[in-house]
Amino acid sequence: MATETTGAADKAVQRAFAGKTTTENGSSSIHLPLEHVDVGGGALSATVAPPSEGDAGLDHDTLREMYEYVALARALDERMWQLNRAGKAAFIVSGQGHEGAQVGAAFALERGKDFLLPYYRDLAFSLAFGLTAENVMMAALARADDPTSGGRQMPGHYGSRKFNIISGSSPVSTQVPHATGTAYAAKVRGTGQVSITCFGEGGASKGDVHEACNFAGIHKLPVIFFCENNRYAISVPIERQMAIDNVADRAVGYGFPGVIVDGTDVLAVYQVVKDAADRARRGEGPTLVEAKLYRFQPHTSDDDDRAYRDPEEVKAWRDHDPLLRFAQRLLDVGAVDEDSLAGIKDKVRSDVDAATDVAEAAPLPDSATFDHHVYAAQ
Amino acid sequence: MATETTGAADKAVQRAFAGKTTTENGSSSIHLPLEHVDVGGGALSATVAPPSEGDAGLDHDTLREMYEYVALARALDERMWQLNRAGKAAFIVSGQGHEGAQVGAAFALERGKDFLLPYYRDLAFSLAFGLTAENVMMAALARADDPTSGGRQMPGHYGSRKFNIISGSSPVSTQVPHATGTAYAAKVRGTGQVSITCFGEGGASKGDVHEACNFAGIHKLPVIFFCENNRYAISVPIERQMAIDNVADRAVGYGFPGVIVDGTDVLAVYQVVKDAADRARRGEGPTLVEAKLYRFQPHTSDDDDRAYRDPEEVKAWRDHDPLLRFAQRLLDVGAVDEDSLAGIKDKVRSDVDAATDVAEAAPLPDSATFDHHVYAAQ
Amino acid sequence: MVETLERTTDAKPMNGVADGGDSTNMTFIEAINTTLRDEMRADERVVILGEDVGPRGGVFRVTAGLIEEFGEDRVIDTPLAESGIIGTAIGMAINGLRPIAEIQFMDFIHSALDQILNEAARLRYRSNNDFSCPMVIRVPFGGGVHGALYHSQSIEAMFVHTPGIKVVAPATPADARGLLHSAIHDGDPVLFLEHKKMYRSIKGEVPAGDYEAPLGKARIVQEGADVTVVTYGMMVHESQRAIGEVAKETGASIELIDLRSLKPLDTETILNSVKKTGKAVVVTEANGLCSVASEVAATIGEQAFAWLDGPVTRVAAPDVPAMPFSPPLEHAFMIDAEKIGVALRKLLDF
Amino acid sequence: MVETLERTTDAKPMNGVADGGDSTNMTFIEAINTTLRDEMRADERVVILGEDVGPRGGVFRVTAGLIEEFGEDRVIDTPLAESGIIGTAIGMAINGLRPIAEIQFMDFIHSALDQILNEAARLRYRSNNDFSCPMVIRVPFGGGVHGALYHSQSIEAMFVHTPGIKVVAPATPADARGLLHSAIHDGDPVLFLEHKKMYRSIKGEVPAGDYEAPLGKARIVQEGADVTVVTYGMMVHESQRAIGEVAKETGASIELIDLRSLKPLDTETILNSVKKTGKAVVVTEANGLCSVASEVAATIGEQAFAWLDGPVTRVAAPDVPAMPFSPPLEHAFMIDAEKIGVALRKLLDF
Ligand SMILES: Cc1ncc(C[n+]2csc(CCOP(=O)(O)OP(=O)(O)O)c2C)c(N)n1
Ligand SMILES: Cc1ncc(C[n+]2csc(CCOP(=O)(O)OP(=O)(O)O)c2C)c(N)n1
Ligand SMILES: [Mg+2]
Ligand SMILES: [Mg+2]
Repeated sequence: MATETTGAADKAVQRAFAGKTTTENGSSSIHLPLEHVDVGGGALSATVAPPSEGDAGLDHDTLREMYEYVALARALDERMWQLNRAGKAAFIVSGQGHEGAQVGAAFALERGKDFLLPYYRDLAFSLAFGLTAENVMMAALARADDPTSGGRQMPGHYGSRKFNIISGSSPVSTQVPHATGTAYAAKVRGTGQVSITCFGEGGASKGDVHEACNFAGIHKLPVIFFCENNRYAISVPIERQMAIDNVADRAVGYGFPGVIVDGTDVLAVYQVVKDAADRARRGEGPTLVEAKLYRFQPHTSDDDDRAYRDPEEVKAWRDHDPLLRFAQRLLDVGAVDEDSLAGIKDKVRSDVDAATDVAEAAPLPDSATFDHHVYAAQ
Repeated sequence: MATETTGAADKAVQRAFAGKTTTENGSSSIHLPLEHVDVGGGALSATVAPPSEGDAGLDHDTLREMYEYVALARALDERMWQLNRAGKAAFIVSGQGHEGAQVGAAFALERGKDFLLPYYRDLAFSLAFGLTAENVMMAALARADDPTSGGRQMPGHYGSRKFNIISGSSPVSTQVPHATGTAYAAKVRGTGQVSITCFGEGGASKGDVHEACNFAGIHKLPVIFFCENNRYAISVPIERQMAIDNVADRAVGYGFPGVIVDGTDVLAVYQVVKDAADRARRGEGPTLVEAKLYRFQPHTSDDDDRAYRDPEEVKAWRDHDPLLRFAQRLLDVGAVDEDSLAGIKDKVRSDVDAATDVAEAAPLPDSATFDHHVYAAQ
Repeated sequence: MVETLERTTDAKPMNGVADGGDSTNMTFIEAINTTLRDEMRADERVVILGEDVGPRGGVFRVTAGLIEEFGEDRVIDTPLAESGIIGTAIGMAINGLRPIAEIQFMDFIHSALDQILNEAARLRYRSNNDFSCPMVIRVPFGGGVHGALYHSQSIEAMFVHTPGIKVVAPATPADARGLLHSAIHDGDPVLFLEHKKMYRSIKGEVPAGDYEAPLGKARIVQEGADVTVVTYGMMVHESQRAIGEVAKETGASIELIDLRSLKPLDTETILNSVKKTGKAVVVTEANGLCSVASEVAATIGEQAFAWLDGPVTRVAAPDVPAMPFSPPLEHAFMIDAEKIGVALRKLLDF
Repeated sequence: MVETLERTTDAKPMNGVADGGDSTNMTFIEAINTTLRDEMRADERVVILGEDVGPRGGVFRVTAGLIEEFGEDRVIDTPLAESGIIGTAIGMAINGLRPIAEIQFMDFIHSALDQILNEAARLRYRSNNDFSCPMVIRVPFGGGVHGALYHSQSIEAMFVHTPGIKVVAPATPADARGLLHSAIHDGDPVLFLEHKKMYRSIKGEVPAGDYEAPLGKARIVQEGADVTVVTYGMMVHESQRAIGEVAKETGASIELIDLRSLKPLDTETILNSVKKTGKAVVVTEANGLCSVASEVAATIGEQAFAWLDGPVTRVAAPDVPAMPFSPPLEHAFMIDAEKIGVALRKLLDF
């Protein structure tokens, strides 16, 4: 429920925006999900990716594996909320709604070789890159053996040298130039690695994104800038974040392509990121991919989203839940039937249960270690 | 003379760039001046302004006044170099080559009302906004009564509350968000003021420009972002600064127009900035204007440009000297004849002589004042 | 050689002046929220900008209700861009507004340091007093709330180090109101630090009406004869707890100074106290190296040497990158009454 | 309570070890240039990035000749974007390179502080040692060259304040070589400060071959019995001048310590000296509040209290926004031998 304000409505937010109803004074609006993808009414320099069709050339095993990651991320996320509400997890940041885009992107990359520089919503991405449910629960409960940070970081700040997931901080978008750097090293060292870095449409407003894209464009680096545009930065709606409709329309300013894709269409994202990774590996440089999607939950467990968005809007987007859409697609192409789908759900649930049990039983860090690893050991 | 390097030539710099000869390995190049304006071979989202014609609707008095500012800026600049070489001025930053664009832009604004947020090359702009030759010389020689900073800033850092020239710092592009702020205040206070802020194409790489443009676009603020693209940031050529040809092509990413103009064509710049100011005053928001021009001198008196650019290139651009082009235009439209032109030159020279004399005779600051004005006086 | 900054001190009576007699008991956050509202009512030049300050009322809800009363032009939900927020606020200040910028957490202020330290703080000086930059930067800071490395930082020393900006850190609701009032009315940029753990946990009487606490004046929380504790922010409350215990245990008479203003620093009050007690413990929850505690300790050592009966002792966070998330690690890092008590006992025994 | 950081100190002999016997007399800038070249020859992972570091060889010409020898892939002229430079360097370090980033002037490092202090410095800790960020950030700093407010700054205190980054400031060509070698070989980010006034004015013998000066070890420039001067960078040379004059005039025996490494700080060497002399003057040309001088003074006051025969005295720049351009104002601001001498005489008389 956007708050009514007495201030003069800013005309800037009143521009035509397909699929958005604008109230009389322009300050209250509802962002509706769209069939395919909403690119607004403005000038468009980015490409709009087509919806995916069928199995996108992937075999059924792979499709099922992808689905399992989407489902696992969702189930872990839901469990973390439960643990939070039960007072067992101090803080939760939720990726619900983003999982499809993340898994689609992850499967387009060479996991084990390529680099992921995630942001806090990239639970599904991190799982697809190698973290296990148990790893994630250990992090959520800040256990000593949490392999992502030893309980040092807030939940959602995943990292793993083993899986090439670069540990990120909380200040948004600081990871974006890091990806330019890992890509530069990959290029001059000839490793063939692609780097992908994720950020929100809010994070896209930071100067670091500009500086990183510019540098990467000049050197045609093998990097993919992956914007998960969920239309809000905490409470700030996209109309207050930028005067344009599509973050991807900025790519032209750095000399590389921007692509807009429906972020609730797993296989469409897969295809777009696959193309971008191929381009990168061919030495043709970066791509800015913008996945349009929605966050189903409040920003974090500390947030109350009713202050800034209409529950009707959330409801409308839930009808485009990537988890449900992807399940339907798998049924459509015959990769699963209702039984095997139920089987996957059971497996996921038991994975989450097991992970929760292990993490709950695991010890907290030893307080004496709090000052370890500030500098390299001598 | 670009240095030959043994490193692999970066393919990124080899893209087609009209008017630029590229050597075999792509790392050495010469930037030639172009008839009208060079916008490269890439995608173009900005508008290209047409060359000016005739008097552009300005009366002859105004044209002569404009010419006088261009000539005065040039003469002051040359004198400052002399003072520097004579050991009388410790440091000089030169605006030679930029004067035409600056004076064209200044005359498109309401001087005395609008805000100028300059950078260090904006000598001509600052003169047209109200600073006198004497003011400038007092600053160059860091005299006590230098009205721009009391001898505190390095030369080239002009400021004046009286003339609405906001004092800038040396870190590049920090002034750009300030212009967004003065424009925001003008908008909500209803003052009708336009803000113009200047920066180089190197400065355009800073995150602050991105953040400022984005903010200004959202609120449709009355601000003009004026990029003086002289193809070098100290020694770094434009191909190492960005993968695109035109800074103005970034405007689309902020929801407002970008316009490219020949910065050696005084009246073309005048017209473009006039249009931008009109737009701003009508409440239609910002414009990003990119003036293509060239710096004739080394970056500063501490620089030696032979390390990074071909004297042939400098020579070629000198044939497009805005001072000479504008003089010719005035002759063409009959605003001056050879005699009156010589008269202007004499007046300018005697202004500069007088200013130099006054400044040389003026006292240095009293050392006891060095700690004044850190905070407001109680 | 180190300037004491006394010349910037307002000549107002020491613990704040209220005009109008009433007072109300409220939380720290309520004191800030109501003061913002009152100042915006009183002066239409005052505008607020920051992330989520609008309909959300700020992530801590410090600005709750303001956009409803003052509208979108004066309560501005900005894009996610801290350097842009401060840079824009500077321009606003130059052109006649009185911006109050919110940086959501002090941990996110780094990308705005160029605009704060090189621009806002240096504008008056570089223009030889032609321009100035009256603005307030409100920043939640401090630890102990499971904020981990990036929602717990206290980096006020960087601002104190830099000429041209003032820094305040109230420890009570009354001082929050008084110092915020003074900050908004000051001619220079003021960094206004709000300890996030205090927002709802600290309550107190707040005078109504125009209430000022002058910038640059410390507050003597309690008088004592044997040792002086100098601190600010949340550590005032932890120190009070420590003092209570140590006093009960040892019978020592302990003076407590709440700096309130970190810059200008009230050297006079500090030195007068230490000249009386002969001993000082300086407490900060920030990393210790080159900290406000270092500055206060060095100043005492330099200017009250002859009066000292023991080493000026610092209690500060170690050289570790802010507290980790996990509670045992956070506890090990965080300065608290217990750690302060240890230092106090040791110094009393010297 | 303030960590001394001793555990990060390399166990190398104190004043640097050369392997191979020869030495050459060269300027400060030559020492840096040749060391960069030697390190790049020895390890192809070493890359240089920054503004104008390519064909221009840097605005001071510290990187002259390197792009010719090592090519564009290893000597990278970056866009004008300091946060991007450091952010990119961090990614390079993570993926196996050893970046040496140049920030053209310390006055322009502010916009990179988020990447340096929140990212590079905290990566090892936040990842529980899974990742690290071995990189060097080279920065010309300091005043006295008519650089005015924005080409003269010394803001090293901000880095010393922040955990996870090391800070060195050599005062001689030999130490420039030795410390640069150690910085490049260190496992963590190191801020390498080059006083720009010293580039061509300071000459000295520099050992050839692999020469290391360990991070974290101060250098005793000259021994003395009556008072200790602790300083770093250009102020080592100004202090030497002051000491010469004061010694001649008063007959005092003065010890001079060049910190070389500001973090880790060699507390042991400082304390041993002060315990011997009983008096200390701590000199920095940076603004004094929360400065390295404050830290050293506070540490001495805390850990050598019983040995002190006079107040630990700081000589530091006042709370003024770096030196103005005009020579009389610059002179009034800048710390020099004369100002150091005044403090020395006063303390000797105490
Ligand atoms: C530099 C910085 N400023 C502010 C914050 C606080 N913050 C955390 S997430 C967030 C919103 C991010 O929005 P967006 O980038 O769109 O990503 P989303 O959360 O919507 O996925 C904000 C303001 C931060 N973490 N870092
Ligand atoms: C933040 C920052 N980094 C570096 C510098 C040093 N510097 C001064 S001017 C300049 C080049 C600017 O180039 P450009 O923006 O194209 O303007 P031009 O000088 O060509 O007019 C550089 C690198 C600076 N002043 N500020
Ligand atoms: Mg978002
Ligand atoms: Mg340029």
